[in-house]
Amino acid sequence: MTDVSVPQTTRADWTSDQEPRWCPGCGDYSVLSAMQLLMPTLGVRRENTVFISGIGCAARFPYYMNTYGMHGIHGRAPALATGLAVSRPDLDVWVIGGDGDMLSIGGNHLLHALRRNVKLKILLFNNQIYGLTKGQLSPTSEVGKVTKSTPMGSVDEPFNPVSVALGAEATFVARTHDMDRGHMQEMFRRAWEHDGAAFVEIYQNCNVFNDGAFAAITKKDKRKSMLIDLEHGMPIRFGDNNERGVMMGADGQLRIVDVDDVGVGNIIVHDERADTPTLAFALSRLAAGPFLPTPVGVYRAVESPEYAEQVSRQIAFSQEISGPGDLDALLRSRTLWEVS
Amino acid sequence: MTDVSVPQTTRADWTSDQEPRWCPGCGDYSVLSAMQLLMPTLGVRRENTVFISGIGCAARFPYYMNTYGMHGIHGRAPALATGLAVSRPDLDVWVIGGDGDMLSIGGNHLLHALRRNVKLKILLFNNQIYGLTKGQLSPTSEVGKVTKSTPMGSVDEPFNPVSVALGAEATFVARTHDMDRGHMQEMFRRAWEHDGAAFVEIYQNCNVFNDGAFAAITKKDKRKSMLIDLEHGMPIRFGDNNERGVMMGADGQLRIVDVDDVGVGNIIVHDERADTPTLAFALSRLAAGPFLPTPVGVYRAVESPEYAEQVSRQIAFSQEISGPGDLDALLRSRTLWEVS
Amino acid sequence: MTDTAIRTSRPDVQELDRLVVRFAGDSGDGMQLTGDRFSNASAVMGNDLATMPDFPAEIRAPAGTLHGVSAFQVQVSSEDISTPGDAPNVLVAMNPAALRSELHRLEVGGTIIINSDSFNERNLDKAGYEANPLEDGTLDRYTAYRVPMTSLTKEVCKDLGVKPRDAERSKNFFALGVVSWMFGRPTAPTLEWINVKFGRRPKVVAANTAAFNAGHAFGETTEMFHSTYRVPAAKLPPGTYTSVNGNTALAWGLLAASQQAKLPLFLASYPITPASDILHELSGRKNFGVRTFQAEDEIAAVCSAVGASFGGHIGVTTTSGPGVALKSEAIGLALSLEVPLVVIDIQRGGPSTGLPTKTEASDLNLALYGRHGEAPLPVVASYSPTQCFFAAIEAVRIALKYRTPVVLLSDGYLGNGSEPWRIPRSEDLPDISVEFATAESLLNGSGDSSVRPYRRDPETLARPWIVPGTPGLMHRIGGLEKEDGTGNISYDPDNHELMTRLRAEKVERVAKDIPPTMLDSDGLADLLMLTWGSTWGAVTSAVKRVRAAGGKVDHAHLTHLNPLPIDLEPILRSYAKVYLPEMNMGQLAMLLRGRFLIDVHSVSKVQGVPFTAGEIADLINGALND
Amino acid sequence: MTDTAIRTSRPDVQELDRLVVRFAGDSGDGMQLTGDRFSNASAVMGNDLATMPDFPAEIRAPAGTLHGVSAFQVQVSSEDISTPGDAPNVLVAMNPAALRSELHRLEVGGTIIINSDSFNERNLDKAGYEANPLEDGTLDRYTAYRVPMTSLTKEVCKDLGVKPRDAERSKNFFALGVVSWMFGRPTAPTLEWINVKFGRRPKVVAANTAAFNAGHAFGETTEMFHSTYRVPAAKLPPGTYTSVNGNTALAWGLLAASQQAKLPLFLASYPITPASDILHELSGRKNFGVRTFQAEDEIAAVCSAVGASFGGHIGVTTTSGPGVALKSEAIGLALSLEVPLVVIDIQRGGPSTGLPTKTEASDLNLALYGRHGEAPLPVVASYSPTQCFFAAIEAVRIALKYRTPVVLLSDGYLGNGSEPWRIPRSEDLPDISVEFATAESLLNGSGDSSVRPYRRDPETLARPWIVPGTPGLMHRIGGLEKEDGTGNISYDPDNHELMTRLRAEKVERVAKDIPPTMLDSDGLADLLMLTWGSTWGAVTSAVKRVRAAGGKVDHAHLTHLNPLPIDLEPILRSYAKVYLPEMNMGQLAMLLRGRFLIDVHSVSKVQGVPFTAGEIADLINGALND
Ligand SMILES: Cc1ncc(C[n+]2csc(CCOP(=O)(O)OP(=O)(O)O)c2C)c(N)n1
Ligand SMILES: Cc1ncc(C[n+]2csc(CCOP(=O)(O)OP(=O)(O)O)c2C)c(N)n1
Ligand code: SF4
Ligand code: SF4
Ligand SMILES: [Mg+2]
Ligand SMILES: [Mg+2]
Repeated sequence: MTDVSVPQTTRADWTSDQEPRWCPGCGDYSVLSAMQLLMPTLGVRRENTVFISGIGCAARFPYYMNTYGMHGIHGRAPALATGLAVSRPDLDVWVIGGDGDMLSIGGNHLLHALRRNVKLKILLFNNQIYGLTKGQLSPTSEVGKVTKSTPMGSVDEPFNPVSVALGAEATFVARTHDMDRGHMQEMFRRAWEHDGAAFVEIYQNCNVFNDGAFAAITKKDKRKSMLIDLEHGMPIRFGDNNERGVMMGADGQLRIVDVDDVGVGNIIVHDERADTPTLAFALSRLAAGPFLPTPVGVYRAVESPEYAEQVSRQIAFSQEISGPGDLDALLRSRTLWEVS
Repeated sequence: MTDVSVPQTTRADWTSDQEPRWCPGCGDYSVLSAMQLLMPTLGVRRENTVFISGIGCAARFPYYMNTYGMHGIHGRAPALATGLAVSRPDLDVWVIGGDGDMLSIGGNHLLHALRRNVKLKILLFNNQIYGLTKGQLSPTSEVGKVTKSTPMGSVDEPFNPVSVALGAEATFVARTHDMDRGHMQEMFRRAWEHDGAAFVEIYQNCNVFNDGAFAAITKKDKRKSMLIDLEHGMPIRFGDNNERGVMMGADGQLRIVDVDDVGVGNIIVHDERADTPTLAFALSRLAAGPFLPTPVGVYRAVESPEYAEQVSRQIAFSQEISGPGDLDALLRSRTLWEVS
Repeated sequence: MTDTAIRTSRPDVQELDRLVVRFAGDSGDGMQLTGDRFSNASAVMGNDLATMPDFPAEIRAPAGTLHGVSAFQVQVSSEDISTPGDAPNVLVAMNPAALRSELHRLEVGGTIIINSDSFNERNLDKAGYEANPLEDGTLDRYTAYRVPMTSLTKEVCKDLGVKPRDAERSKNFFALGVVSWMFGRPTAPTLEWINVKFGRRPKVVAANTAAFNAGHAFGETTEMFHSTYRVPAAKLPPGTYTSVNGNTALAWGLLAASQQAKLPLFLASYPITPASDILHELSGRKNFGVRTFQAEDEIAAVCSAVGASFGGHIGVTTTSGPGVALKSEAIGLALSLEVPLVVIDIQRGGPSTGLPTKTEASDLNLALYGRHGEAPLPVVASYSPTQCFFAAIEAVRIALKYRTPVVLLSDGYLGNGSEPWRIPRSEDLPDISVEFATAESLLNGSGDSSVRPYRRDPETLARPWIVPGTPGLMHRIGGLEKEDGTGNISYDPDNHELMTRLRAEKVERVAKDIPPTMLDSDGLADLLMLTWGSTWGAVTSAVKRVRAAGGKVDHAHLTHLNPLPIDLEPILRSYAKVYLPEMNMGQLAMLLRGRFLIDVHSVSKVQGVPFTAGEIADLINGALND
Repeated sequence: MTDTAIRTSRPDVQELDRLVVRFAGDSGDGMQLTGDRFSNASAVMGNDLATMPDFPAEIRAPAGTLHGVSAFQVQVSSEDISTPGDAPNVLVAMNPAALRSELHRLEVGGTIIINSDSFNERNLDKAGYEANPLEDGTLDRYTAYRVPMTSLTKEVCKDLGVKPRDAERSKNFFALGVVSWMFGRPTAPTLEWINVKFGRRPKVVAANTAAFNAGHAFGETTEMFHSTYRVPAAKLPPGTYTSVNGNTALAWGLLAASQQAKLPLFLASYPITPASDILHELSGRKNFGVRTFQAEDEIAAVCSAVGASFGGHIGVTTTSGPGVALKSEAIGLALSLEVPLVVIDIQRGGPSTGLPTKTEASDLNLALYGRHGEAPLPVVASYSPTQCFFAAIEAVRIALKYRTPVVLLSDGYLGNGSEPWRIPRSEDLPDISVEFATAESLLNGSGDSSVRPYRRDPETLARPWIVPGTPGLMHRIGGLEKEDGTGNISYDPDNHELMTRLRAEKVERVAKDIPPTMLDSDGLADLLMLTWGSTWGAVTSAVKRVRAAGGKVDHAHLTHLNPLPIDLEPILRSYAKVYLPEMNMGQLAMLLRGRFLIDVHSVSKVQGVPFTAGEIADLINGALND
């Protein structure tokens, strides 16, 4: 995919002239830098790159990238982007949205984009809150959460975005967080490389309305013990000294174990390319929220026919059999008669 | 839940005066009979029972039940029903819809009703086609399907409704089919007993636009070898002589095996009450479509706080602490001053 | 009931100017197909014609029931006509339910051709007849022919090795044979069509052919019929003709627009009656480069069309009323982004799910006003089945040129109705191509190097269409208010007022670029009949009728509802009375009254069926005698 | 620039009729709170007042930037007033950006109170000032006071053990202290409020108290100020007063409606600016039995409200324009089901995402016409913050009594603006309760035992409200067209026409049941100013002003937009000129023109800000001199 004729660029080339309007300290800034710094390394052209978003704090992202961009309407970014990606398979289309944007009002479009495997790089900025509308419950907010709209605490069970994506036949699913630029960039790069719908959940801190939501696992000193780095083909281990691991029980449930107790051989080996998303799903269930050891990295990355490509192929095939469309012939393709 | 004071009823009591308007031979008729015959056995009152549907062939169901009913708009039945169930927890609310109704346009409402665990009995009539609009692709239609809107074959990967529901935190998930009245009734009864959102996928034959979609597994002579009956606490076995079984590999993937090859002890025991839906999800992935051995029965049934009940509880609690709402006091609850 | 005694001489041949036949039977009886074939044979004979299918909402209602009746009406004429006719002259009734539900439409003294085999107790019961209408005097005011179609068809198929149950399915071809003979329709086109259509199933070809021939022969030989009829060829303009319904014509119009704009078409739709057929038709035309996308819902459909337009395709979405309602928010986005978009509404009976298979013209208000904020957009309406072709091109033309969403209104009656069409040549179609902006075209002359995605064309006020992939023109746009020129987010009060007025003015400027009001005037009338949409047909017929009887009445028709043609106001002011019949409660009337303060008189019909020419003629006569 | 030389004598005390103060600072500077406190203290003094918050769309824009400026305007008066005033007399500017973005609003000769500490190079830069406006003559036409608020606040907090960074946050209380002294506002309410509000954080209480007192003392002692001012108490009707904004009043109105209907409230909403606060307010009032449901989107919100109404609750949904657009289809369902539903639209600038934090009145068309098919429903609009309370009760009343969706229009200006409110007593509120049908009430007298869910009340045409759980009345309803009476699905043409007309007539009958047009007439004017919604305020003020100067002008105001009050037409006809200012492009004007063929003159302002009384007064004077 990397095109050698692409001129070298720097972060500045990817930075638009609009000043970001997020709150000082917002995690969105880190994601933006990660992206602006990643772009020059991908060897892509700015004019062939498009960011499409819905509405929300996160959804302002496109304004700050010096690429093509559309700030759409709330929840509809995956649908807007699907139209663009299917009609213009030559473009790199990134989709940006918050947890409200893409899991509440826009949940259905996300699901359908995933199942169709449209070539979109979908970044879900999950801050477990509605930022732009100033602090209501989101579909990823934890039970009991006190927000403006739930002063007595939420009674809604939250979604686990990775589980949702896997339940919807996603071919690429990853999770990262805004405290680790390198990891984010690695996930974005993998998403970009994927030929199909790539879904990346980003744990993103909203320091105004939900500060520290992920601190229990993303703080520097917690990462080793609380983040389970998934690496393809490697036993799933974590802990300050890699002393803990994940094992599949014969009852079909994953367990976190001490490696020494069970032996390395019994630690499950991560297979992001497994045909069925069973293991990936099981991993997504390890932690019900960002306060227990939580897998990050690529859960699933399988090859599957890409949507836009197949649409194009049907067109090509149809032109091959029937010849390119001939309007005059079409208008004459039914019973005809002459009046003279 | 069964109320002994409820007068005895018969199927006729549950049958409305409207003549069903489905095509002769449609699977919807079997579901209707199953329901009308089941109702008298539940010991519930007709006036406390409500069927709410969207639009589609299946969605005409409420007209034929002599209960309260609402034929809503396309895709919105779960949302309409949520409003009713949350405001009227005294009612039994059933939700009816087709695969287009509840997984295409209405997918998001279904997901959110499931995650919230609203006490709804949701029946998805999956015929893998759009019936009412005369034969377009549905989100459960298989890849390659030729329909009115996909004359060259579909390029959309279908949803697996059970996977979708499990990915959305559903607390009760089951699958049944229109060829087995007893099984349907058992699933409906279990759904009715569940205190929360109960999701039942019904494989339903549309003999006009998608005839025989499930024949490979639901025909009488195929059932033993192609349907995997899930029973809680029992090893998952099937086959004409129960000779096959399901085993969990250490790689986190389920496999179908010959029981004799691995020994009964290695066959996985079904646990519908498992805390995490990992095994249930794995089971949902066994067959990618209704042509390989496919589990039917209850995939998952766990207890979890029901939504409407919690909403009511917050109201009661708030009245307990603050006293019942006093409008005059409320109007005077801010800075006051007198003008005389 | 006229006794259908066996006659002993050749029947007379009566010549008719026009003939209205209504085929009615069970949903499974193939009436749509029968009607369609009859129409086709008539077209081939050179008649003008107009058709109106009328089928139930159910897929297949239980056989024999009233709500399962499916009907098809066609008017064939030796003159230029514009409606499928008012009261039918002939009714073909395949079963008791069909007779019961359709008889009231038949003109007094009209002809009924009945499949007498179906009048058994069970079917009479299902249709709710207490007594057999063939025997109790029900048909006294008509000429009724009882033909045992089922048994005769089975009989003739016996030797072909066709099973009786299968043979029975061919009885509609028997009926078609009878009617074809009776009205002197040529048999060749039908026989040929049977061959092509069922070619892969030889038994079916054989059965249908045999049934059709037997029906024809039955008419010829049984001497049951008193008279046969001829409708001479119409004097239509010379050319090559075909027959299409409105939805097909519309789909083809979109393909034509794509060709004439030199841009690929992207059609994103969610199925809905009566619009789905456009999606079906275009899905089968992939060799035209059209991408069809069955979206997960209407919102996704319109949004993906917007995405495609952003990418430089012609983004189109087809739907009916409930879908337009759902698309409101996203249409507003397209309007704010100022990208082309065509939203096609095949209107049906509302509100809510309403009458999905019936026609209505009650979405005009929704098209004009159904968005939050000040959100004006052009609205175009087609008025006849074949004119849907041109209306589609026109809607695309405006959308592309002005970078705006356009709503194109058709309706169920136009969508399903068909008429002969003198096929246009694509070289005669307008060039509607537009330019994408390039770095040179956009930046040159602007004196500054920053991309100004809202720098407007001074004439049309359209902004440049800058498609991703264009080097040097990267920019970001969105639904927040934008500064004119730069497109940057702006909360400035004066800019908002400016942009609001610019968006409105841009739409108004379309008025300079559309044809004048279609006016049919003889210069002497005080009464103007004004129409939009499919009501054109009934009013055209009625005006002819009234004029033929010496009445003075003019007819003006609007193909563009927003903006209105510039000449409309003077036209309206030049009449003492303006009557405006609409299949709604007076939506356009309200608009015109508000705009021009002219006392436009609204005439409403909200019954799921179009106005008939007779109703309109009565209305005109009433107004003239007022 | 007037030199702010130190004066040597006590300042004069000038008496003012009215005073308009505008507080402006960074988003983080607490200007909304400061303004609110100033207003409250004024209210307690007996002034009439009206406020208008004006904050940016960003949550927290980078400090010091122009787009991060947050402002709050309040008019306090010794008379009954209806707007937050036109040009402010006093501007409090906490930083250069605030000065730059707000100065143009100030009346010439007005007073500016500046936090001089913030005028450093960095901030000047961020605000885009090339030179320091405090020094370059920018302020020459005003009376400017430079107060080093930040440093003085830090200073006074030092001894309290408050860290300088935290202390800095209290500088708005310093500003409030200065202004309170300058305008003779009482200090007790503010000090008390600080105690209650921050009670759990003693350091914050201490810092804010110290800052406030220091500011007050600064005014008193530094002798910097030439004059202080007094606005005497207004002659308001006697009673107990409080101050609320429109959204709070609306939420309380819903609670009142629930109490007066003796039915529980079900509020289902999806957050959106500027409507979210209603959801927030009601979420905290669960002891009133209200169920609040934050739905997954607007469609789910309205649908769940419909479901709740079906179940016998008062189903309400609150939103703004984009949400109403999304709810269109489901509102049509409620209309077809004929169940109560209240849809509340706090309008904001459109189209599309538009200007989310700015006000507009451009959703009237959407409310009236934004559904497919013929789908009329009642529309009610509130006109002042506190009147939102009564408008909510009225909307619920109509919805319950006529079993219909009702749209209640408010706007961002009303929603966020506040004014004093003489608190009504709940015993004075109307009883709006209705009956559910029971087997006895519905079946008795009907002579047949079948449930007829569409048997209408002959007076209101409302159908019975039969809630699930009622024995003997099981029935099914839906969005397909229904037979009148039975409610069974019906495709009958005449029934469809009948139902269409019945639904329209039912809405029309509401006209008999609403108050007459609000008319303020002295019987001599030729010019009528007509208003709806929040424009009422500016026109009321302007009419007073013009009359005070001897001009003859009347004012009519509409609280009900559909149906219109019966007396409206004769009123309109009795004036030579009718002017209708709207915060849109003339939506109501178009309706009235179409309905009555009266040349209602539309006056538009689409700038995201309300009309000022001055603009309207100019308009009136222009019209009078025309
Ligand atoms: C149709 C519509 N409904 C509601 C809104 C209001 N709204 C804007 S953003 C948003 C949610 C923001 O939350 P999220 O998507 O999580 O993004 P964040 O701000 O947290 O990044 C809402 C409800 C809108 N703009 N449009
Ligand atoms: C808003 C809206 N869009 C589209 C339709 C048209 N429509 C009615 S039912 C249906 C889908 C039917 O398929 P499914 O839900 O699978 O039900 P089935 O008929 O197969 O039982 C569609 C697209 C509609 N009624 N409303
Ligand atoms: S509100 Fe939260 S998510 Fe939004 S910009 Fe501020 S910190 Fe970021
Ligand atoms: S179309 Fe299919 S699903 Fe619908 S009624 Fe007929 S057989 Fe059943
Ligand atoms: Mg968020
Ligand atoms: Mg289906």
